[in-house]
Amino acid sequence: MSTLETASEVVIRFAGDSGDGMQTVGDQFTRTTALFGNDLATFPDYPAEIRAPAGTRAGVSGFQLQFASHDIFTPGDLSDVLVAMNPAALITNLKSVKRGGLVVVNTDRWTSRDLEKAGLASDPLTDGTVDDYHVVKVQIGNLTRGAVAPHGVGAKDADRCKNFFALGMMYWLYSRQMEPTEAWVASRFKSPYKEANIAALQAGWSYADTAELFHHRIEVPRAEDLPTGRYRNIMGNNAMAIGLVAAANKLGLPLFYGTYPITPASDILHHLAPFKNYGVTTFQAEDEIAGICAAIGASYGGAIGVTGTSGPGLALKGEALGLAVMTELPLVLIDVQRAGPSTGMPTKVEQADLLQAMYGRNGEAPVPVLAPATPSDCFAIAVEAVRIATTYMVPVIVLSDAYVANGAEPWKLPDLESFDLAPVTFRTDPEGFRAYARDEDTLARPWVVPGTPGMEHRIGGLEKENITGNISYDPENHELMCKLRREKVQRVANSLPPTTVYGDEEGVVVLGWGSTFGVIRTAVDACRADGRKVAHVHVRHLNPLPNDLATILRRYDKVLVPEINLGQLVRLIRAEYLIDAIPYNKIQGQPFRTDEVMARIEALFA
Amino acid sequence: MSTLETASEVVIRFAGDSGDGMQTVGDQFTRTTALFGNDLATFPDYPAEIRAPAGTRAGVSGFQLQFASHDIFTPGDLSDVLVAMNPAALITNLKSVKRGGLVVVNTDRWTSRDLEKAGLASDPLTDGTVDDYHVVKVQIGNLTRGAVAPHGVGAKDADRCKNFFALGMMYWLYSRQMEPTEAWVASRFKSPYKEANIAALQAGWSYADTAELFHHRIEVPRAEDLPTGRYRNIMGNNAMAIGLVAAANKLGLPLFYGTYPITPASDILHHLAPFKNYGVTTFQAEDEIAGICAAIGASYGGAIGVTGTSGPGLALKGEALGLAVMTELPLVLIDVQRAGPSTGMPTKVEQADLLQAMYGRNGEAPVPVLAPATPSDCFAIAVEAVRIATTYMVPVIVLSDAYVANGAEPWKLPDLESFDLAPVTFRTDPEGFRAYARDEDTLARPWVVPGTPGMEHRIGGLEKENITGNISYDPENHELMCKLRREKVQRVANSLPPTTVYGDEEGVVVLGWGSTFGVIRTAVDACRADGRKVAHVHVRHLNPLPNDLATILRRYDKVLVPEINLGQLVRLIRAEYLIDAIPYNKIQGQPFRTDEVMARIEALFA
Amino acid sequence: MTAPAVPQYTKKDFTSDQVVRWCPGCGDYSILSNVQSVLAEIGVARENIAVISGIGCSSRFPYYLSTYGFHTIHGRAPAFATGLKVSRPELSVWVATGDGDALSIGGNHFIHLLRRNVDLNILMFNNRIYGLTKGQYSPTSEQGKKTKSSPMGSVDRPFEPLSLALGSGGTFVARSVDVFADHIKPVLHAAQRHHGTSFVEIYQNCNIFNDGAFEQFTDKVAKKERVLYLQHGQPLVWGSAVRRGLVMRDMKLEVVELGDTYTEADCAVHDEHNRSLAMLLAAMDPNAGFPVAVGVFYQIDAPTYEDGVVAQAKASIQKLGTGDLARLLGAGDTWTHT
Amino acid sequence: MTAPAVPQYTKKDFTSDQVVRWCPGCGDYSILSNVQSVLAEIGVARENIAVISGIGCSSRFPYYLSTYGFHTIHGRAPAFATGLKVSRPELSVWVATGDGDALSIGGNHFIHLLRRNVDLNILMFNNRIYGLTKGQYSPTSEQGKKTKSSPMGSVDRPFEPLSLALGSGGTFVARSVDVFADHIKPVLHAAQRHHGTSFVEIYQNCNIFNDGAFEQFTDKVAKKERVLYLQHGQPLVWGSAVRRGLVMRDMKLEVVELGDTYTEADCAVHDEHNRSLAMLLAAMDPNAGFPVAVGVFYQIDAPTYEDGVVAQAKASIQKLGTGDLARLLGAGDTWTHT
Ligand SMILES: Cc1ncc(C[n+]2csc(CCOP(=O)(O)OP(=O)(O)O)c2C)c(N)n1
Ligand SMILES: Cc1ncc(C[n+]2csc(CCOP(=O)(O)OP(=O)(O)O)c2C)c(N)n1
Ligand code: SF4
Ligand code: SF4
Ligand SMILES: [Mg+2]
Ligand SMILES: [Mg+2]
Repeated sequence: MSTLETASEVVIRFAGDSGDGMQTVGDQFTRTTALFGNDLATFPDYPAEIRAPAGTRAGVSGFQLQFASHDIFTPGDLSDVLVAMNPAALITNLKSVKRGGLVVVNTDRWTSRDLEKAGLASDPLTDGTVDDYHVVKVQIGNLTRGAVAPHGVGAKDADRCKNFFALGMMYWLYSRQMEPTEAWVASRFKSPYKEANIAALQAGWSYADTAELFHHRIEVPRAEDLPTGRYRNIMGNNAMAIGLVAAANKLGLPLFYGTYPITPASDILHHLAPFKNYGVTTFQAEDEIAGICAAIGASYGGAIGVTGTSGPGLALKGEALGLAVMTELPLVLIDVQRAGPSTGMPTKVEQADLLQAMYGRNGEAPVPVLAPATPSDCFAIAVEAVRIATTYMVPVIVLSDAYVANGAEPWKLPDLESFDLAPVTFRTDPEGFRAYARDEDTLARPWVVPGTPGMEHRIGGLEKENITGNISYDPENHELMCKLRREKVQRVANSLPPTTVYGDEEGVVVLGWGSTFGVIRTAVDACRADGRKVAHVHVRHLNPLPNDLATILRRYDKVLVPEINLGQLVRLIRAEYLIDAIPYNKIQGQPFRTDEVMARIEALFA
Repeated sequence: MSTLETASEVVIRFAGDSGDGMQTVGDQFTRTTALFGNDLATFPDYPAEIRAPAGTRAGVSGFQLQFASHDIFTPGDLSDVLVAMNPAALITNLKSVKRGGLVVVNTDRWTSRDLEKAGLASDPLTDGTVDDYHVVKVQIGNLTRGAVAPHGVGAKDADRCKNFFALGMMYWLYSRQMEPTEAWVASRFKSPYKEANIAALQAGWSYADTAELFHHRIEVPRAEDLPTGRYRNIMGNNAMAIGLVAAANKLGLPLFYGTYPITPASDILHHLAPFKNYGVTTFQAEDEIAGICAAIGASYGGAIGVTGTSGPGLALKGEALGLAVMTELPLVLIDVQRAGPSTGMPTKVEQADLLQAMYGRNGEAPVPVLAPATPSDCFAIAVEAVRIATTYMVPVIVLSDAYVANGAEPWKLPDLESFDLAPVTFRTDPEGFRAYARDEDTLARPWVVPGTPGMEHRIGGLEKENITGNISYDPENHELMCKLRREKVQRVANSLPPTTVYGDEEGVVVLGWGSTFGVIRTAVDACRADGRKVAHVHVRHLNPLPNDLATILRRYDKVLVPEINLGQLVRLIRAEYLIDAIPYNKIQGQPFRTDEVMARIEALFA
Repeated sequence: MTAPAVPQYTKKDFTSDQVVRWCPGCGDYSILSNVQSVLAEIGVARENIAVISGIGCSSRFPYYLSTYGFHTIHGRAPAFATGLKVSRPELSVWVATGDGDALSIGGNHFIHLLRRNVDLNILMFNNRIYGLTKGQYSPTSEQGKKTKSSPMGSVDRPFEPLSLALGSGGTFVARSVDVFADHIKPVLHAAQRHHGTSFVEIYQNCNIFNDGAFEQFTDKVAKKERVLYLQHGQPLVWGSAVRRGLVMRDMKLEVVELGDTYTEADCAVHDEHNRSLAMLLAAMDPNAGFPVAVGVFYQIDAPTYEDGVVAQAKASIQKLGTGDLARLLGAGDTWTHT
Repeated sequence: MTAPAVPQYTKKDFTSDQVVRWCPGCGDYSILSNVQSVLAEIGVARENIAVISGIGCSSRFPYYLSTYGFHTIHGRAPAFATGLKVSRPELSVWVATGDGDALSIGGNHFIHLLRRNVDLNILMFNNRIYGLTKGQYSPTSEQGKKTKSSPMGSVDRPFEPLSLALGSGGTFVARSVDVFADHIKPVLHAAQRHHGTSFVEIYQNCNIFNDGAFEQFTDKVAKKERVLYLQHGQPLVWGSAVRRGLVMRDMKLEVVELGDTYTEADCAVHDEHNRSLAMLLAAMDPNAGFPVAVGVFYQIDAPTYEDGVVAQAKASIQKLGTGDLARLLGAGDTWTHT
């Protein structure tokens, strides 16, 4: 009999054809694990094609998950176990398995034709490729067919259940409960597929149990160090959607989301579309330009206009964004970054739109720029974006990315009171009304919506005279307005909390932004554990940068800026503060690995 | 009788209603003066409206010209003489006249209604406004009507000739010849308007002569220090058009110009459209996006694709530009910058698209960026842009601006041999052909055009495998390609001549780009004449910056970067070199004045 | 809820304080004057009217009206207007645009607006030229048009704007002319009454860059002899000195002279609800002897986009109750960590 | 100049070495196979064919053909193709696009291409869904379509792509269906022969996100009973078990059963040159008993854009001589400084 062991964290990876349902079982494992009370982080990694040719390397879809009995920040670098549904999945994922790790392969898909489709000249199971791993061969397909046969499901449909068989094995191995998944299957599938999938799941479990496939069973106790409270598991795009709705509801404003589908931003639309009873209107526009223009039109009408897209779409929205800057209307623009340039690698992660967000418009057209650190942080960032947009009457750009958008983690439900927003008031008093009069603190102009009697006025993209809002070609006024628009954005910094410095007060500071938060934090922890003096500063506000940032960075000998691009924040830091910040770049459509960041930090001490 | 004096330079300014023909007489004065052999520079300054309401300040159209018996670089700060056709023209232009300068006013347009339209409560001719000037009152309208009456031209049409009357007076004052203008009028107008305009011109001259309006007549001898050769007077947009045609012709390539009209870039289209016999195709597209896409399509087919626009249009072209980066096709994109953001002040000058040109696309998508220094430099810059685009197989952005585009200066016709370009060869040999194989020096991939047998291949916006050009999601390949695309642009720097340093070897260096060349050079000369150690470095290549720039800048105590924006090149310099370059910004839709730049330089010595 | 009484307006109430900046003699003036009159008559409170425009001479329109106004960017007015109308269905939304703004750069938003049938009114001032950028040919310029950008004549075939609108699924398609003072107002009223997207093409003379473009049927005589005033249910006849009519043959229109051979009874009858007829009327070539038709070409009832959106929101609230924040946050599986 | 002989191709000569990456069962496969056959037959050398696409499942098309191919950006293929064709008129240029690519983001370039009548062929794979982005409704999805982005059903009215093409001034407008193996090839040949922009809508089944969208007339029986195969000069009749026809009444089409009351002779006759008829055929609602028409709806001769451009270039050279650099630089007034 296999022994029961305890681990403090485990990384597991499913890989198979796009049609093999790997994302589904990944999600199920995530759910079950979250409900159990582990901390976790996920990383789905799938191809751009809907269904790339079966069996090929291009068609492989993967899902990685780290879960732990303590606080974790990333889905892990290398996995403890890989489930590979075919040779292509094995060969493309093996390098992300720990040496000595467990590899479960579905040998039903191991014909010479399968090897050929995967572009393999020899069988990796016999040619030495897997020598360093602990390989467990299972005829997953065959066994599944047997398990579901009693439910009267044909061979083709039976084959569709094999992901649940694999999941069952993993549930056994990691001592997970099957009930949440059984309930989910029951609610999602009709008979006989419902029964068949459940049977497959249970068969996988039993097979692992009785065939004594694994030397030991592993238990990862629930994470006790998490703050108490109610949790749910959440993906970034979903958190973003909920954050927008929550912020709009708090302000009592309707939410208008104008967008055009694009990977990996479309899910925000999919999440928002059902929230009609929350005062949410989603508008699937004819293109990205119409999406932002409609959102500005809605903001003009008194809704909070939001538009979402990915890199190429942001490029298209530049002109209209400039109009929002000029007309000083609130707007939130979410860019879920993906690997570019051009169409690039649409499902892969990158942080290369920062400078586009800063400068991708004609003329001097500054806007606040924010970025979420983790999937659940998307909620808070969405609320913050709405706050800034409505308080300062400015368009705000949020830079999410494919990694944060599709990743998941447990999220402690925020206290409903914890994100109170200053209420928005439309100006309705015609007495002394001037369209471009300014609030002393924020420099915001009044928000006056059509329908308000006695305040009819005209706005537009031509330069405006300060205070009156009349068209003006006056030279001094133009300079004044350019500076006011910049100053307005700059003043956002006054409303930010002091920057958190994590770690040491001296030595090396690692400065990050966006989705690299987790890996940098993990690497910094590891380096500190090795006795290095290292700190981590993470900025969620890229424009304006926090007021205290320069002072903080100057305390350290070296400033390292890891980014998934060729060096963008580092340019801003250097230009702004003349600090010799050191770029550290990886631009491979993949997140950093902890060991990579650690090595780079260590090198600074050499 | 008035005396004849000699001046080494004169600044003259015409101002009137948009419909008063001020640009026409400005052009004529320019032409005559150029033909005479003065050096000169012009600055047309007109409203965005086609015909703003007659008599209002918004409707005033101005034209300033400096001409000299020596080399000059700007149209001058303050004018020696102003011709003001109505009260609005007087009041809006008076501040640009030298104290004590001559102001010729058309008193026919001086009714209380005229004053009211100009928003004047009292008459500036009597209320002290013009006390510091030498005012000459002429009933230009009346006199013109009298002069043209014999030609049977009605009152309304007669009024249209009054600009030529004004011109005639100025010709007399500055001892210009009337023949070139008479010939021009004869070739442009039909009878009786031909005769009427000529009569008005001559009447203006005679009136000035006989009425002894002016104390002295002024002569500005021809500029003897200009290099010998054949000259013509040229505006920036025209020089740009000719440069493109010349470069394409030299390379033996057809030129395809895909564009959508926009101020102040439309004239490039207007200049290119007639050049059909030079192998030029102009395509007036449905929008800016179609303009660039069609140009890329033409480049793909083996033409040199060019697209032109102004700021808002550049914002729209970002996505397609990224495709040109990814597919490594040659393209020239001309942005004639105007004041932004958004619609801004469409006819006014600004340099605020530099960072947009650098970063206004998704992903890491670097492109070479160039900027002409003067109207005639547009020719050389166009040739240089075509050279870089075809040599390195990259899209190139040229940043012109409203000032350089509409300004004029004498241009020494270049020696046809002086701008020889390395010939372009389309690859036609299928043997060993790989779509993304690279030239060792330039990293350029081969240019293979449809129609070439045996080399059929596919390109597109998804990430490409280096060498083969196949679609690739390989992580290392993506990083390699991002770096190769950057390196390719970087290598352009190796082909540049050493940077010219003008002036002193120590002290303050003033670093400029684009159309501020003239005013900076003039200011630097003036400061040096005052005994200051000052140098002027002008960069025509903004990306990549010249290899020797950092070394040069580091030689100086202070680096001052004047720009017509809120500080853009200065950010690049600071980020790139960590030099504490000092921004000096004016963003008023107007060029710098020499005294402003001088004062700023002087302040650095305080 | 009873709507507050709307004041009795006069045209002056819709005149803004901005100086009008069109060239003297521009056709836009007369359009402006007519629109001001119409707005005073439609019974909508001034503050509930919003006029959205793009860029062009025509797009300066909002500045001269005392309503809410938004002068946006080139070609995109339909998209801004859609966002506004969908989130504020109670407003009366108007789009002022030009042939370049609507049909060149804005073509996509234009056809999608018509397809969606958002309840707003598009007034497209067609001067067959780009006015603001000083006279390039536009997508409605006749082939062979010589301009700065087409010195040998334009090569492009022009759009028939009404055909394009019909092909896009437009539910109200009409035409009038800047100088047809008596005609333009009823057409605008009809557009305003129509529930759905109303597209009105207004021929407009640009006396600076395309003077006389419509003169062949707008001058005093031609107006009487060459213009067909469409009236639903009425025969397609026109002319005063010579009376002519359109007869239908093989699904094509033919011009006949009325008299002995043909009478009004032989002529086709205008049917606002027949799209094919509307297409034929829109395609008539004045250079081939056809008249220029003005009036309402086509009009059908169809659900509007914003009504659909509002209905779904209501249904959703009915089914799920008004959104509750606690429920929003706590949706899906949750667990409690103690 | 005699053109070099074009090799005798087979379909295989047009198959590229790239692995096809559509879902198993996708309708795109059959379209690909038909296009490969047609390209082998048109008598154009392989190197002289260029296929331009936008983004979408459908837009992966060029990768699978052994011709020149350019997979551009979303919606813009018509613009790239125009630039290519105008500068290289001797090439055979094809655009492969989807309903989203062509009609949503690309709508403006689409209508302008049709208006200009550039001589190229647009193949639009209409699966009434966004395939590549995983199943949102498209501008051709039926109203009420439930998708991820329209959980309560889409509110938008769909385009009729053929009506839009006709309204835009299209000179060749046709339709076929992915699985109509015998039909699709002749339509593609006709498109290729047409001198001008040929627009072919091809109904295509997306078996992942919109399976069975066309099943009501593509299955074995329905194909015989519900499909009207258009033939110029032939009566508009269809059906095998029951024979039906279209009669014209008041400029509207009506479905009749053939037999005693009506015979073929009563039915309207297809006329490829009649745009009104084409509009009526394009607007037929299959849910109201009408058949689905396939074949060439409309086709007329009109000058192409690139012919106009080439003619002007020739005329210019004839008039001014081939451009000379020295003349270019020294144009206008010059003077010599010695
Ligand atoms: C993005 C962008 N492209 C181009 C322009 C320049 N532009 C302004 S108006 C216009 C055309 C106007 O034509 P039309 O809509 O017919 O208006 P009109 O002036 O004739 O009334 C153009 C090309 C612009 N303002 N913005
Ligand atoms: C600028 C831009 N916006 C959005 C997208 C995302 N996108 C890719 S394909 C597509 C729609 C595809 O639909 P369709 O043209 O019908 O092609 P299909 O996949 O159905 O064949 C979208 C929205 C993109 N690639 N680029
Ligand atoms: S340019 Fe033409 S359209 Fe514009 S204001 Fe003048 S006359 Fe009117
Ligand atoms: S998603 Fe649909 S259209 Fe795309 S390849 Fe799959 S079946 Fe074909
Ligand atoms: Mg116009
Ligand atoms: Mg589709």
